[in-house]
Amino acid sequence: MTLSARDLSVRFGGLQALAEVSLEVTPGRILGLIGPNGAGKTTLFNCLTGVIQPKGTVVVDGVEITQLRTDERVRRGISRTFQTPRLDMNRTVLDAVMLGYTPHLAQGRLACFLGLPSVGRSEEHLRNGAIEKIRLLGLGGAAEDRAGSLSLGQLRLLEVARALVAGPRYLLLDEPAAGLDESDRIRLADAIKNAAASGIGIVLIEHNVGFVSRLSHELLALVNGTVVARGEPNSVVCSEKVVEAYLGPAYVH
Amino acid sequence: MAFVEFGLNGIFLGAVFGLLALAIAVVWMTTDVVDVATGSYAAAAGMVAVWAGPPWGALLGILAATALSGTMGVIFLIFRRLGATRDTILIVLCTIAYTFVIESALQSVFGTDNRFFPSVPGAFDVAGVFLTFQGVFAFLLAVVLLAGLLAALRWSPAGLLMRASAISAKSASLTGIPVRRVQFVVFLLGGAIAGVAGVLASMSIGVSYSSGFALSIVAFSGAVVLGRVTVSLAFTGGLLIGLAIALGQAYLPQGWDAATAPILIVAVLCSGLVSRDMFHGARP
Amino acid sequence: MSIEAGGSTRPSLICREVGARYGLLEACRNISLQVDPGEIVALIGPNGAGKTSLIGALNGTVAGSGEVLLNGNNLMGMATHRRSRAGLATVPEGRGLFPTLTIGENLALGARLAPSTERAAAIEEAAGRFGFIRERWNTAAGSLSGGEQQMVAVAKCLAGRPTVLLLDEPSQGLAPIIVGELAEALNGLRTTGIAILLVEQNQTLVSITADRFVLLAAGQVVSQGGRAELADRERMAMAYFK
Amino acid sequence: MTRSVRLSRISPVLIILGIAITLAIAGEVRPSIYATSVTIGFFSLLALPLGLLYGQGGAISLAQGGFAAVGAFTTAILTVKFGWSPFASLVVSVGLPAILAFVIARPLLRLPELSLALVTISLVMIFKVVFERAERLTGGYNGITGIAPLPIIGVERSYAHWTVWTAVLIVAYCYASYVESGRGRALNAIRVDRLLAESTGTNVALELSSLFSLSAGIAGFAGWFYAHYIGFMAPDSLDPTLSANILFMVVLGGRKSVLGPIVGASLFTLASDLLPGTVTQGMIFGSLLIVILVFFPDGIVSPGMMRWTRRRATTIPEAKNTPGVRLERA
Amino acid sequence: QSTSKDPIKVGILLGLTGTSAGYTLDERRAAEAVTEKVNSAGGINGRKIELVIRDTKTNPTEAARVASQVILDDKVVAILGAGTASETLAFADFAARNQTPIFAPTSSQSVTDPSTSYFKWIFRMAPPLSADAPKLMDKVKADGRKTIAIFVQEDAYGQQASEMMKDYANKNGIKIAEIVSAPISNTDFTTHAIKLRNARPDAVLIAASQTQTASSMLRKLREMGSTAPVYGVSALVSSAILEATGPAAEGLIALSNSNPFDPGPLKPLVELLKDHGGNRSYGSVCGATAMEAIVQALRTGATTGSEIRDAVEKMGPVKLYAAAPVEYSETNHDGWGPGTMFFVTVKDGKFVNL
Ligand SMILES: Nc1ncnc2c1ncn2[C@@H]1O[C@H](COP(=O)(O)OP(=O)(O)OP(=O)(O)O)[C@@H](O)[C@H]1O
Ligand SMILES: Nc1ncnc2c1ncn2[C@@H]1O[C@H](COP(=O)(O)OP(=O)(O)OP(=O)(O)O)[C@@H](O)[C@H]1O
Ligand SMILES: [Mg+2]
Ligand SMILES: [Mg+2]
Repeated sequence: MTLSARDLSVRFGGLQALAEVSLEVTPGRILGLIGPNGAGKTTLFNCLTGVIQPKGTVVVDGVEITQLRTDERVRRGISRTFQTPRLDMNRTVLDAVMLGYTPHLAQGRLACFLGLPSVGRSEEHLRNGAIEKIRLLGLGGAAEDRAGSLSLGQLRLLEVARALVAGPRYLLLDEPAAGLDESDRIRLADAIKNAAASGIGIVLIEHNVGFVSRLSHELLALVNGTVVARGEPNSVVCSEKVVEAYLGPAYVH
Repeated sequence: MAFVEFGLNGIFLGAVFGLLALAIAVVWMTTDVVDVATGSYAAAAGMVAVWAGPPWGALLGILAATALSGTMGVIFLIFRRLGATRDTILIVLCTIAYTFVIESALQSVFGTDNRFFPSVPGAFDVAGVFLTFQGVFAFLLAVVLLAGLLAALRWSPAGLLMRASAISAKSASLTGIPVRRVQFVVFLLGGAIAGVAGVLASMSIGVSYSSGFALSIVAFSGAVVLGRVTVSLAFTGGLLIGLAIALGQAYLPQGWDAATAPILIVAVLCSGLVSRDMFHGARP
Repeated sequence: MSIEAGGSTRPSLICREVGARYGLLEACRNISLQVDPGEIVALIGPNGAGKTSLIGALNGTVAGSGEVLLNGNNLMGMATHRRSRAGLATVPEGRGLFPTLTIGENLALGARLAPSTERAAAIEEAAGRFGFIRERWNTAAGSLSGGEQQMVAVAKCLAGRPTVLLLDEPSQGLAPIIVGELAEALNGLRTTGIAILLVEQNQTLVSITADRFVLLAAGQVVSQGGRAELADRERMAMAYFK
Repeated sequence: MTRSVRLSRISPVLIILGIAITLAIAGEVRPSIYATSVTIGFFSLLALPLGLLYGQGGAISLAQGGFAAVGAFTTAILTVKFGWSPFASLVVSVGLPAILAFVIARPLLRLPELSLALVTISLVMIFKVVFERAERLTGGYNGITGIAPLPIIGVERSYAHWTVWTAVLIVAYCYASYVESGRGRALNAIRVDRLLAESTGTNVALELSSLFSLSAGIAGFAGWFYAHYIGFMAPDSLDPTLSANILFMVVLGGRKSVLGPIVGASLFTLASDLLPGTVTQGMIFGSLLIVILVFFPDGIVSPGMMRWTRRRATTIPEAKNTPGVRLERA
Repeated sequence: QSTSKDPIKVGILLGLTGTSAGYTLDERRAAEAVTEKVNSAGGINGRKIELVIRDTKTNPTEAARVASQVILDDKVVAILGAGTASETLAFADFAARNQTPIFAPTSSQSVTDPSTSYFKWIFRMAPPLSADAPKLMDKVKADGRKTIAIFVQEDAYGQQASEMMKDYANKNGIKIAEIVSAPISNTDFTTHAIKLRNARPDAVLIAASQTQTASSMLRKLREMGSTAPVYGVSALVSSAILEATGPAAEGLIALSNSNPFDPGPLKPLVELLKDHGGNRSYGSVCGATAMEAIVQALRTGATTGSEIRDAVEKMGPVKLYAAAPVEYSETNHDGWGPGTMFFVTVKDGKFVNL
């Protein structure tokens, strides 16, 4: 039971965005992903979710999914958030979160067209679940607001709620804490920990090193598309290459 | 020899399409809007030119086209100012509705006949290929205009401002670009170029109140057919469409030539050769 | 409070009772603050406090009220592009780059706000601040990583030689090392006499750059103070808990 | 909650039923109103599925009239030249456009909206040339005359009225139900951002092609009805202009609401009766369209109709959410 | 129940906008002139004629809709229109079922196909191609043209005309050197002109009903250096074509139902249109004749649609406004014989009767 990627390589023109990167996440564990800007972290997520086709293989729970489309991978339990929130700004927060249910929708196409009562019941059920997740992330008061009226920080929380709602087995979070204030960050950390505790494998991209090393069981540092360090958060953070390329001398003090 | 003759004459006509494609392209690059009324500006220019007669009629026609496109520019600015949505399709539909208005106005004023402005007289014969001075004149004038425009865009930051305005009006105004003014001026420019094309069209193929829409469709095809929207590609695309249509007329079985342009469009756009973000203010 | 910089007195940014509204919703109100040349003022506060909205009211992208004085002129009511030309540069939340233009073109656009004789030099200087920019001069800005874009956005604004720079969460998504560089760059700008209003959640960055802070909560100024108070994390943390 | 959902689904249906009954009463008083109502119903049948495809899914299509023409010619050929019964030909009239649409959908629907519009209108132009050239089947420019009226419905206008409006009702009900469901939500996400839709588990290509195919099928049905109702079908009966007008109807009426396309269809049909003059009509009509588009960009019937003034007062619109073209950028 | 003083309503369904607007405006004006004349002379048996005019937008769907308006609501006793075959056929069946005769100024052969169910209810009010094309070919043959080239406008009219020309040519040993065609929407005719020129025919035949198409074609033909004499079908003769074509029209020989410069046999029409500003054109002749046919039928005492139809069928040869008497019968709904057309040619920018 793992999500594992082996030897992923990606080129954009002359730029080697990823070079033979491998990683492995098991349910219940949090893998932190750090690295300077442009190291290829988001690109790695794009490979795992099938947005771009890398060289190498991606295996989930023993099944190779390298050739699968994005939506098929989502159905196999891989959900993600985006570095820049993507959503319909004109719908309500609740709607935006409920979109996360799509892969496991128990509503047949025909039933939807016919408006069968079962569809209504299922929606009701999903709505309650979504509201719960929204509360969990501290957006409870805004559930019926237009998503466009949220501040950027709140939108990130919304994205996390949407990803959680899909009931993923593996959750890829792309800088969810960027721009969050202290209190929201704590709330987010709780949500992530709870998710891991419930058996979800999490990959977390984050530039707030304190935040990510406190949360993660393991850290992986990418520089220029290659893995320069992995292992215990503390040891990775202290490793020479990471300090040099990522944290900077100022951080050490 | 016939082949060369068909081809050259197609290219001469393509120069007119090219100018129209150019007009569509500059507006498109700046505002993210395909101005479907461009052909109607041309038709209006031609009709007015014929009505006023040579030589000043030509100038009057171009002015009329500019005035019409300026009005569209104002409509565009009002739309953006009210700005509930950035959906460009709505403005494109506005330009189609504007086509109805212009067509109807032209029909009311000038009637339904096809009109011709006196063309450059004469023709010459090179090794059995028969070319009119009018065709050569249209081609040369179009090329000169293109070169002028390219030079203007190259040696002034205008081109960059135009593209920036289309990509994001908000970012552009934060960068100090007077977005609205740039966009309005570009509408005027598009109208003037369309006006020249219209006068040229009235000299060779004639214009009528209903020519506008067909011209726009052909010009739009010219603007997209090469896969990216830039000034010179749009013009070249126009030439190619002119050529393709002429060859279609010459060699396709009877009645099929009406399908030349549509088939070309479907083939090119569906082949995946076209850069995908060309339709999003994204001109790499 | 004005200080001499480069031999001439440069104007500061003065806001009097500024408010920002979205239709009927008032995102912030009654905000008065001043940023002097060469000074960096941090605007901090919890998510949704109205920081971005205030920036919007200042640069004209959000409906605003009150007075914004720059160089003695009231900018409020002017069109956005005029405010930029008057010397008010903004790195907005979404970075404000033109994603499909190249880095070079983005900088060139930014530099149009500088006097024409200084443009080339301004571009050179701005590009020099971040190492990678020259290497990837002809790359579309949209294909850069988030952090890289952030740096280009700052460079683009600097190329215009602004008097006042508004930065909305510039450190968001930046690697710590870059945040360090950014802080250095900001501190370096002090000598040029630019007045900087910095919206930030990253307390490290705030603490090593800002001269003063203004704390915003629920659309109003709840506290302000100097460097010393800023260090008082306890109190700040309390304030952040809404 | 459920009650309000069901209400928002039922209310358009009730309104449409109300329109149909009103038109029928008016038709009993003034018989030609039936002809107008059938025309409106026919246009609505073409516009409604486009409303779903474009208004909700963001995929523009200017091919509705073309698919209707395919449906109409199919039944005309099968019944007149091969003696099929209209009900047997109905299967082909619906199936052929639907299959055709499904086959061509994939390369098409990848395109962004403006080029999609251009390609679909080009398709309709090609269809037209094919109809003109396939003389032995379609009668070329002369078309096919003597298409028999439908059994049962016959030539009775009120029957035609009820047939077409029943179809409109069913389509509208299905549309409304679909939008309310979780799948409708996913469809909306496609319009906003394809990458978002894919990343939340929607098979965008399949979803759009099935809807494209469905709208073509419904258009085919409408064409089938048209051919038997008019009794004559020629290449310029349902020409490319119609396809473009259908899009206008959707947008003017309100592309985001179920009632929008029907209101748009009515507006278009009635305009020629209500507007004065002939040659100058285009000026008035065109200006009217522009005014509506500029001041009611969401159309006459929009979900937030009541709140339009408030929303307008907000801010300079954000740089648009570039639909899933760039990855994770901008 | 209508009293004897109620006006008699006649529907005018023409594409006043759209592609057919070029000649429908004249048709409408002529019909109005006839009506005015009748009404000012006291009407028909004391009843005035009222025209119910609707724009079909040159669109069959719209034509069908407005047809049911005038038939069901206005209860017109006859319909004048529509301008194109497909519009006419779109309401033919409906009109027949409601026993409303149609007077269609349409040349295409398909309108009066005897095998259709509504044949009895449609009268052609324009020179039929079956009379037009052979007569033109007779002239071509008489002028000693051995090799011809044909230009076809892609529509029902052009196609049928060219078929008949080909037929005639084959039967009479005339060689066809080239056939080129262009869709109605076509604007540039350079390619066509080159092909026609290169075929080096003794004569070029133009089978087109749209003045726009014909004038552009003629101009290009001359521009591209062809000097072959040009023959045209009857829909072409109008002052508009001379204006648009300019000197390139010199020498054009066309069959015509009218001549804007020389009334010839059309004196009554000239008289009629004097105060109406309408020019004597193809459309005016068709419109005036159609309206006059309806009037003549009404004068026989007919009041219902079927009575009007019977009256027209039994009228025998009548001189209406066409150049020669027209005659309809139970089996002949084309009415217009070859005599309704005469040859004209262009000389010094004017049409001259031959
Ligand atoms: N679609 C693309 N086209 C071209 N280059 C790309 C594309 N996507 C990413 N890149 C490049 O690949 C490199 C890695 O990008 P990526 O977004 O993965 O970085 P990142 O580690 O997520 O950085 P950040 O922390 O700043 O978000 C960058 O240099 C970026 O410019
Ligand atoms: N376009 C908008 N329409 C309506 N309300 C808005 C809009 N943008 C922001 N708001 C509201 O205004 C308030 C302030 O938002 P703002 O974006 O200024 O917060 P912020 O302090 O920048 O937060 P963050 O740190 O998360 O970026 C929020 O409550 C938000 O809901
Ligand atoms: Mg990233
Ligand atoms: Mg903010």
